[in-house]
Amino acid sequence: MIVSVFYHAFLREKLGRESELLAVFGEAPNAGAVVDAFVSAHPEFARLAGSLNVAVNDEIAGRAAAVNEGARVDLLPPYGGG
Amino acid sequence: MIVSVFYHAFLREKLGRESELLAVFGEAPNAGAVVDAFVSAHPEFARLAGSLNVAVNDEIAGRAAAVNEGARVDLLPPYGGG
Amino acid sequence: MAAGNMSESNSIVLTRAPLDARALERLVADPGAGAVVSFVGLTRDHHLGRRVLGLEYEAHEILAKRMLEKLRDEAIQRFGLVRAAIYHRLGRVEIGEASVVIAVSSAHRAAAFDGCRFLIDALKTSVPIWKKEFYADGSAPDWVGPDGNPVSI
Amino acid sequence: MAAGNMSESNSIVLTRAPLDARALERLVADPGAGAVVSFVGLTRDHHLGRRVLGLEYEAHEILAKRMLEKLRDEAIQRFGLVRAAIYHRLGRVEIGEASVVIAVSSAHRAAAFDGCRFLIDALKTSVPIWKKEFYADGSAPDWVGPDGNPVSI
Repeated sequence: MIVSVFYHAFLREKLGRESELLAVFGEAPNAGAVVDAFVSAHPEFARLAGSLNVAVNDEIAGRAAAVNEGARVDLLPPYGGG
Repeated sequence: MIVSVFYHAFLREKLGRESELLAVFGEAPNAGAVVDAFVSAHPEFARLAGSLNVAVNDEIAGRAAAVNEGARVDLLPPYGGG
Repeated sequence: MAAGNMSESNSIVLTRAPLDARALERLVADPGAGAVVSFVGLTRDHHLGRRVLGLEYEAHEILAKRMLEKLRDEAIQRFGLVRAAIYHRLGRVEIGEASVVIAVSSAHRAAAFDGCRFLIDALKTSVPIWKKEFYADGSAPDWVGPDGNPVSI
Repeated sequence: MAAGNMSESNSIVLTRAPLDARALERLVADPGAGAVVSFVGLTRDHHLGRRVLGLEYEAHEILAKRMLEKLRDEAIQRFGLVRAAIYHRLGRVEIGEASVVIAVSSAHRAAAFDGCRFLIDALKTSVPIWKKEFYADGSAPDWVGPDGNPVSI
């Protein structure tokens, strides 16, 4: 299954891109599987993966949240507002 | 010994005066003795006496603080600022 | 921090003019301060079930100003504030107007919240300012104590 | 209290324009509110020993606005606030300018202090806004996390 993954702030700058398409495997892919696919594609972010928040179709989602074909997934690095 | 006693807010209104001279007895009169003299002169304030703050010569003073002849003593009813 | 540098005469004010919260926030701003917390006390249209028409504040002005300066210095020391300012109205105050404004600044936000709260709590219990409330029901005005109840004999 | 009546669209704003704390305080004022507490976060001229020249904020705007609305509603319910408003800057922010302003009103002061503090704490940990700091020493700018430390791989 293919999902559109969007990067923000620190992630966008380090990766040099705003988004990309990632292939996610498994029978019922969830947000955690998208993070795993991201780390497979960019192993240098393995340590940061645990502190990423994930939004699926513009809603904050836990790692167990379902992700459907064609979903928009945002990977959100640690926040710095305030 | 004679001291000038000044009344504020609730006290001033109830007494209908801003100040008066009160005679205070004892060898080493203190702020507590001024409150006692006030209650003797105005027994209707006996219940409120414990919640009055006292200032002697424009400084907040405990009941044990010395009061000298001619001192200015302010009797301060419960505060309502804020 | 710059504890104790706040003896500026304009940081503690008792005034009959309307209060400007923004002016206080500007007064406490500082390049080293990342947080400003302010408290505005507004006169309310009801109290203990009665409709309030307006209020009057009076103070032992010399003593109140000195106590507020002492509290400001204590708050700066105790919480490590950069600056603190306190303005309180005197005389007639209309409903919905600010009776008191307190603004404090600090490097980080926890100190600013704690310092501001300390100051309004301490102002209510230990500064000789008095409040008289006038009611819509025609009953006699009350002097209101720190617990919110009328002062009585 | 009037919990839940604050879906006014102007109470949560992400903007590239300078923030006006006083406007927020007016926005949350209400005849039933006796207390307004506001928090202003100001950009500081140094961080972890380095001189900071300026900052840039960015956000996942749709999500950030929705999270802030959710936090505002939660704070109103949980603390019994009358109103709450949150404005946050985006884009370039100069040193000494406000990056965030939060104002809340309530009948009594304890709720206003608690509610305002809850909102700034929650904003820092759970709203997708990011801060990039530019330094005077020529080192690369850092994205700063909720703990104040640079985000790194």
